[in-house]
Amino acid sequence: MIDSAMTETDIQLMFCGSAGDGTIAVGDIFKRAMAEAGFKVLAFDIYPPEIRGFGKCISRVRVTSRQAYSLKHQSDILVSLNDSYAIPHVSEVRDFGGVLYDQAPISAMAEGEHISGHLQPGQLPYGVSMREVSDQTTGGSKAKNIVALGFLAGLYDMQREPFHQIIRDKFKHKDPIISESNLLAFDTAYDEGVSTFRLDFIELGTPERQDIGSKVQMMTGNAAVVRGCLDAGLETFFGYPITPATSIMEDLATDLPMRGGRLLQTEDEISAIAATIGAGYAGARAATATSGPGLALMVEMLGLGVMAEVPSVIFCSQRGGPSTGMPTKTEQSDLHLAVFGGAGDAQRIVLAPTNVEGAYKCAGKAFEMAERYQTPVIVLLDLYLSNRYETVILPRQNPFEADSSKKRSHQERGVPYHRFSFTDDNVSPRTVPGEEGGIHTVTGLEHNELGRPNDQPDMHLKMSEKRHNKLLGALDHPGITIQKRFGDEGKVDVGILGWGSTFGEILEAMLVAQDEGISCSAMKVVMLSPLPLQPVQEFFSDCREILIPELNYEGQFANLVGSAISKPFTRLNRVPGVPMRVADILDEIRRLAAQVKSAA
Amino acid sequence: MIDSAMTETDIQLMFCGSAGDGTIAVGDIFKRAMAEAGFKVLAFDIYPPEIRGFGKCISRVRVTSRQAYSLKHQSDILVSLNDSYAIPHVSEVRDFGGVLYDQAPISAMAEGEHISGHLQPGQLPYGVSMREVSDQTTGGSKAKNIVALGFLAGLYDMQREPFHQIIRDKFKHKDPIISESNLLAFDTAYDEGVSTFRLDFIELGTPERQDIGSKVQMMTGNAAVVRGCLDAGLETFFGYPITPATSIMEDLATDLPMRGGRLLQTEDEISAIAATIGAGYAGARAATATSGPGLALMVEMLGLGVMAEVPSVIFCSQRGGPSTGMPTKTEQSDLHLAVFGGAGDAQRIVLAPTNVEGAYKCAGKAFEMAERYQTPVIVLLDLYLSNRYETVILPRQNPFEADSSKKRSHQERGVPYHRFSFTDDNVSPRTVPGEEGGIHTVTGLEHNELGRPNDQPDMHLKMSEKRHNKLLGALDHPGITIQKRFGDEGKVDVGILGWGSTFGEILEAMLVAQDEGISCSAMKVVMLSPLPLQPVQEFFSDCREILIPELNYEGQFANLVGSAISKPFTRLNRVPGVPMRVADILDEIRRLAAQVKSAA
Amino acid sequence: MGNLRQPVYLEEKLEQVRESGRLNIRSKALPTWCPGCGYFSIVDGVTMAINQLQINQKDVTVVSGIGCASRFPFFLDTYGFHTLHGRTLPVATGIKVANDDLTVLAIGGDGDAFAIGGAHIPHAARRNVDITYMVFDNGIYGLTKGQTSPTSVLGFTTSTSPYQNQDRPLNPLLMMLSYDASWIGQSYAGDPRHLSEMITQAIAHRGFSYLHILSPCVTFDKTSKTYSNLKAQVRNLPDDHDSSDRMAAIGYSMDVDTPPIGLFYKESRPTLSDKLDLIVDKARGRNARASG
Amino acid sequence: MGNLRQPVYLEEKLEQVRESGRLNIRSKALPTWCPGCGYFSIVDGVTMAINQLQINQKDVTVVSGIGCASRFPFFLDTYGFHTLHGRTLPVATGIKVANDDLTVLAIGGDGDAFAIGGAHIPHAARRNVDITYMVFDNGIYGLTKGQTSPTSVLGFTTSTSPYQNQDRPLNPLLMMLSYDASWIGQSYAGDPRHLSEMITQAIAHRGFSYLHILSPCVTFDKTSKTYSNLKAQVRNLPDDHDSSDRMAAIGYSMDVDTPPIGLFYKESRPTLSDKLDLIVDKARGRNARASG
Ligand SMILES: Cc1ncc(C[n+]2csc(CCOP(=O)(O)OP(=O)(O)O)c2C)c(N)n1
Ligand SMILES: Cc1ncc(C[n+]2csc(CCOP(=O)(O)OP(=O)(O)O)c2C)c(N)n1
Ligand code: SF4
Ligand code: SF4
Ligand SMILES: [Mg+2]
Ligand SMILES: [Mg+2]
Repeated sequence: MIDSAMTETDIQLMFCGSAGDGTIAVGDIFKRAMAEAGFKVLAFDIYPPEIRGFGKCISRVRVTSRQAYSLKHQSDILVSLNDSYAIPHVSEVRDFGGVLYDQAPISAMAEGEHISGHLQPGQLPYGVSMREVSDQTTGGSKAKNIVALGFLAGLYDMQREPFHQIIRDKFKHKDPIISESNLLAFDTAYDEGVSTFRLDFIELGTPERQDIGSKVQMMTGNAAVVRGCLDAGLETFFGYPITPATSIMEDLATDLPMRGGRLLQTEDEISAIAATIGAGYAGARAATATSGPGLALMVEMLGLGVMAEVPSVIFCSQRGGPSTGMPTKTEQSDLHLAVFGGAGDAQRIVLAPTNVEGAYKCAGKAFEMAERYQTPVIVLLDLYLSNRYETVILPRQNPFEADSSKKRSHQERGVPYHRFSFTDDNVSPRTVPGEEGGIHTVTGLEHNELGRPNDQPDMHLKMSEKRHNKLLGALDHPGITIQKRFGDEGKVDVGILGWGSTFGEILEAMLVAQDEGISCSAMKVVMLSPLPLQPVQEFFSDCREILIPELNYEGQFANLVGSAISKPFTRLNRVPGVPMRVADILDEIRRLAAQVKSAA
Repeated sequence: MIDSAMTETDIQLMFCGSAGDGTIAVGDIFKRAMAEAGFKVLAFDIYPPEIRGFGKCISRVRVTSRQAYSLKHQSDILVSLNDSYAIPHVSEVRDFGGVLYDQAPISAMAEGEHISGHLQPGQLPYGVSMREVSDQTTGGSKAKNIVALGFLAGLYDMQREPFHQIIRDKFKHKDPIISESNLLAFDTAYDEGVSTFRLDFIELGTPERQDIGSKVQMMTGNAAVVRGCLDAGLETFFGYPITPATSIMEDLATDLPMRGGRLLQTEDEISAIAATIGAGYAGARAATATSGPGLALMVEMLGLGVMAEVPSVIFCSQRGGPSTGMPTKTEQSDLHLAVFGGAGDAQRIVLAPTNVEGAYKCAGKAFEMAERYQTPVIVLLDLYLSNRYETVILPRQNPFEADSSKKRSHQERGVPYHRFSFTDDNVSPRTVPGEEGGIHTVTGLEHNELGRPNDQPDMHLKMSEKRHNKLLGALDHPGITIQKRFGDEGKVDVGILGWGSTFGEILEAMLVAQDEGISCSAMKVVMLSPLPLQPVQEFFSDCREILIPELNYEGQFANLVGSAISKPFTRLNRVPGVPMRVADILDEIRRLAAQVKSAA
Repeated sequence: MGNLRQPVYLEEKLEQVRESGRLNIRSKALPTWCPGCGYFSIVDGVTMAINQLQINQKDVTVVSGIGCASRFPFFLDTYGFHTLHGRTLPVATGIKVANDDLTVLAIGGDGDAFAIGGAHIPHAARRNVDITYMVFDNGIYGLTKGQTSPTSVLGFTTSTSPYQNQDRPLNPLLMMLSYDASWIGQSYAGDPRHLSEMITQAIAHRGFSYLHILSPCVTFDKTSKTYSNLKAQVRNLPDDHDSSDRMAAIGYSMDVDTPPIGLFYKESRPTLSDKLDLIVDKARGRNARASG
Repeated sequence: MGNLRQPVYLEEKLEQVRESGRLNIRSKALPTWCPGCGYFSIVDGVTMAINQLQINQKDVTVVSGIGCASRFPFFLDTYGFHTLHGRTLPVATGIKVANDDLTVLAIGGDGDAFAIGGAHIPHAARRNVDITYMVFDNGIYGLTKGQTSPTSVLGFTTSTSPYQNQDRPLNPLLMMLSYDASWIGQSYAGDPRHLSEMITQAIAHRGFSYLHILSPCVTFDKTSKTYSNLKAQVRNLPDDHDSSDRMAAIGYSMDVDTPPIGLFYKESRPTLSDKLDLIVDKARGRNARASG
């Protein structure tokens, strides 16, 4: 790192304070400034539980020159805006990392309450006159966070301009004096920072050149979903608020009508999915978004979507479960529900992106697939992916098909119209209300090709086959990665199979393991239903040991894999409510690698 | 069979006609008379789809001296009450079996419409003057079914008395003249039957002596559930009508209040399970009953039951799916939903009885388990089990514990009361509202031992472990068979692993295979969640080949087994909407046995 | 095939009505209802209304839940969606939001509407979704063979109320008035002319129309809402009833013993689609301002 | 720890009310509500009512859904069940059916009640389940940070109605009247005395009591149902209002601009438990007849 001509950047900051300290806000200014400066950013905030209060906020921002896949467990710098909250996190600062805190917070602070007494040997204390400078420049203590930021920017010789711009933007709807005084606070602290001793262990390099021609954007997983929906031509959205999916609806509430689309906040999740399916039946691109408890309410209606072969797209951002669970914590435990939730044999398509860019891709492709295969498509996100920021490069050309449905002309369809005709690819040409010569009735009852109720053994068998087999087509759907292998090729000692947001941590762990000389490789599975069985089987054949790490207790993805593949593998399950530790995965990789070696 | 001194009975009758022909009614009289006479009876009716109409009804009754496990695919005698409906079923009559029909139905019947022209060589035609005798004796054609019955009873020298008794009983609320004229119709036909030639291939033996001292009862699976509920001291029931579960609520609506219990027909299934859980929280034994679509609506609330550790019992009688599916057809396809339906890691207990007696046992034990392990317990039935009649011997002593809950005295509990205290068996002593010193609040949020919301990593992990591990206790719950192996002991060539009502067909197939000299053995698994892993694993070790037959498309039980056991096995999936054919299972057993032999 | 006489009769009846010319929008499917069920005349009423309003069949979508009533879409030759028990309205709302040009009829039984579907009605009504919601009220669960429903009368004996129903029935008309439905009427299956006239008006109304149709279940109710009982009870709303007078409508709705039939209430206000269009306008306006 | 000053203040307030003697049933848990939230005075009202009625804490069970309002059970030292969003009433019904001796309070927000929970209210009301249902109406979704609710006023701007809410709000009081609730009242968080008086009456009523409580969300609503707006709008029901006069109550319920507070309607009729007891009697009687 220090050897390379152009310094490679990899630095992680952590802001910690109470909800009132502007903790999330300052993290936000910082990550935007870094993205503006051309760095890659990956950021994730932790809020207090839903209800308003005085809980702890943490904003973590990782700034890199090359794409990072996850947050690091250890940050380089901790900025404390509230010592009592920040003290437990001192241990998460790396050796020779820095801790910024308010030099003279309030006179009454008792012994042991100040963070400076809690630093570990090797950690660098930076006492900043946060309150003081804030008072002097703005006449109050509210700008403490800006002071901390200014100091930091000065300390690392960052360009002032992006910061100025973003601060100005932030206050643009307020009295100009607020903006000015905050800029003053920033600059004052900046100068203090510049003149402060800096240890070279932490260094901000030069960002990579932006020669891709398109502006790099920084957005959350949920924002990427919104973009994906809009680019795919979403026409109607029906939703009911629930953490951590709410912001999808909130953003669409503003953006969708701008494009002539329609959004309705329904009375509950059952109506949300029902209306989505109604709109899908009527031929519109329609979607809803929810989390586990809402998905649980939707499964009866999803079954109707399966049986009546109506397209619909459901975004489900997972949080800690079961039940109301941990609304502001992340988990990957709604997979069972997404894949198996429904009476009868009710298979549907389930996709799970692994990062923000993937969220955009899956969101858009979900509409194509729903339409093409005439089925509900569930896109599984989780709080970590929904809320985390990443710099992403979105294609300049809209990558999504405007209409993917299988249609036939009136003549080709024949009379009477057989809505559920058996075809080679098991997909029947579909008409929508208003279309001439395509009149039909769909139903949740088993039915014949015309759509009339029919419960005879042969018909039920043929229709069951149709409903299941048509989904196999999705495994070859163009323009989307169904699964992908990374790392060493060919036969390896350890293979890590992963899904969803945890795949970032898996990749990071794999990279370290490779550096350590372990022969290993990781495969992400984006389509969880139907499973891309063949590639997974091949991966099993190629890997001496297989590890499946996921953020749930029961090993839900492992269960899916196990039910399809009769070979042993190792499960790694964690339920901390926060992203998995790269170190935990790495430990397992090492253990399995050692096992392979000792067996050899 | 013909050799044995006391003739062993195994004869199956099939009545077929339209809904207006009294098809189901005559089957009912027949099976009751047979049970009364001391035979074992297994019977299953097939109705037209839910809506009233003129659909086909079939009533099949198997009469045996020793316990039978399933209906035979081929009947010995077919009684046609409507030829156009019965003709397609002629092929289901065995060689040298008999077909009874109306000799002179109506004058206008066209060529080919009469069943007599459709008999296969070797099948014996019995033209009975159904309409004629009915007209003569009752002055109308409504008693055609009774005429057919009388003829049959005469043909096989059955005792008249049980028939008379049941016919009298049937008409007891009507004008006595109806009863008398029907008896006359019966007797007239009886005499005709006695004087008719009978082939010796079909013979009714002497029933076994009833020396067990307790009256043998004939009941359906749903009736057995009701009995189990009442014997277990059910106090409150909340339900919403749905085929094929409705009769559980209907019977309880009459019987539960007689014992001082309370039943409420709720506005939907969500309220049914919510009220059940409310009553469970308040300390009552509470249950609900539904089918797949209703269970789909319940899963959010089930998750609350899991999280808040509240007892509840849910009977789910499966029908054809997905969605509204095939309401009057049987299927085993709600297993995925029962085991995995719910957001988060929401494991619960799932039981599936394999026969009517098991339905009684599981029903009662479900209450013990729900209370003991503080969890929802789902009892999975299916239309075939819910509606089929079997002669069963219920224990004379109530086999169920009146109170299975883990309680502690006020002192032992300590102050403040820790509702979710960590204990050796992971079950915390529970109090209910009204109890002194036990005040607490339960929630669907993750919580600490006191029940207060808490989403810290350690707490979530410990509580997840508690919720999952406590259920393992159920695998040793006293007085219920969790799994059981039948057939050859030790190492065998073919093992058949089964669940639910299909296990009857599995047993029959296994018995035939054994007779054919195939080394085989069958294991029924009654507890599907948590799975009795060790016995299943041992079974896998003992069997060269394993076959899992089930009435669903996706192999839902096979998926469960596969996710827990990394060994190959064979799936046998059928979705005819009617019970699986014994012959289909047998074919697979033979194929696998041959495979083992050829590999050896 | 003597036993099949009745269905043949129905087929014949179907042919008859077809021949009459006005019923070409009946599908070829044979209604699976019991002979004598009140629902037959509602099919007639709907087909007559559609004919009268000269709506193209391809532009009609009939949405239903589950129940005998909800079998309706199969018997019309229009687009149809036989959905789930209780979910008629949200599905119909989705269809209308997706395509304003469709004439959407939503149909359900009393159980489908007021038991399992109860959460959705207030919202479809207050949003003024431009659909016609017809509830066939037989005061019983027909399809599942005779259980108590939320409109079963006090004292009614059913398989789930063997000791008589003890709960007061709901008052759907009053509820609709409290939900701000913009068109509220009542009719009954025994008066096909009135029925088709009301259905025509209901469909013609721009906004959420609620038509309550009293209809006997001849199979599972021999005592309560029978043809003869209904005939004796039902009366016309007085001619001078002012359908814009909500309080008067509320008063009439409370007369459950001699249920008045006719138009209770009617009000003209923006439909959901009007409002969604307005939002699009606002969004584009705002957008223009922001970028302009 | 200057930044934590406010919660400390709440702790202190808790001590104060404890010391006042009347509030020993407040639990030791610190309400997680925003300072100034209307819900604080409702806790006071409930504790005062329970004290006044001299109900033993162990015999009180507080059931709630999900939302800021629904956090309520955690802040009382009684039995409590914090259930699911919208499922307050069926769970409360189950508890009451299981144990008649309990005083059951059901609590939810306007979203919990009238959006996701809407299917359950008519049935709890018509069955006359003997519980007290209190809906805290702030016209917004508080816990999920400020979305439109079914009682949000026309024109209100929220995160899900960035172009202003276009749908008429529901009228909960009128709905309750149409559902035949046997006790219906309204109060508001700005008048603690009135509140505790109404809560006391509601609990004392034998049957289903519905108390609508107007309560500001100080965090997400700065313009609509604020303290000052409510204060200006709210008025007392006239003294001469006869609470057995349903039509009069309906009239007052329609006055949404100047919402009247007080007892709207009250009627005495058998509770669900009474009816279930009657069924047991009938069953046993019939049984006795059959076997005797
Ligand atoms: C979720 C669900 N619950 C229950 C049922 C069973 N079910 C079908 S129709 C029906 C009630 C029908 O009554 P109603 O709505 O009054 O219609 P009717 O048959 O009287 O016309 C019920 C309970 C179902 N199909 N789905
Ligand atoms: C099934 C389900 N859907 C959505 C949510 C998210 N959610 C929690 S509270 C709430 C609304 C709260 O509003 P309200 O009932 O008015 O209560 P308030 O917070 O305003 O007191 C929502 C949508 C949830 N917890 N469960
Ligand atoms: S059961 Fe009743 S409602 Fe259903 S079709 Fe027959 S008569 Fe009509
Ligand atoms: S968000 Fe609103 S309703 Fe919730 S606690 Fe804060 S002020 Fe009260
Ligand atoms: Mg009905
Ligand atoms: Mg609210």
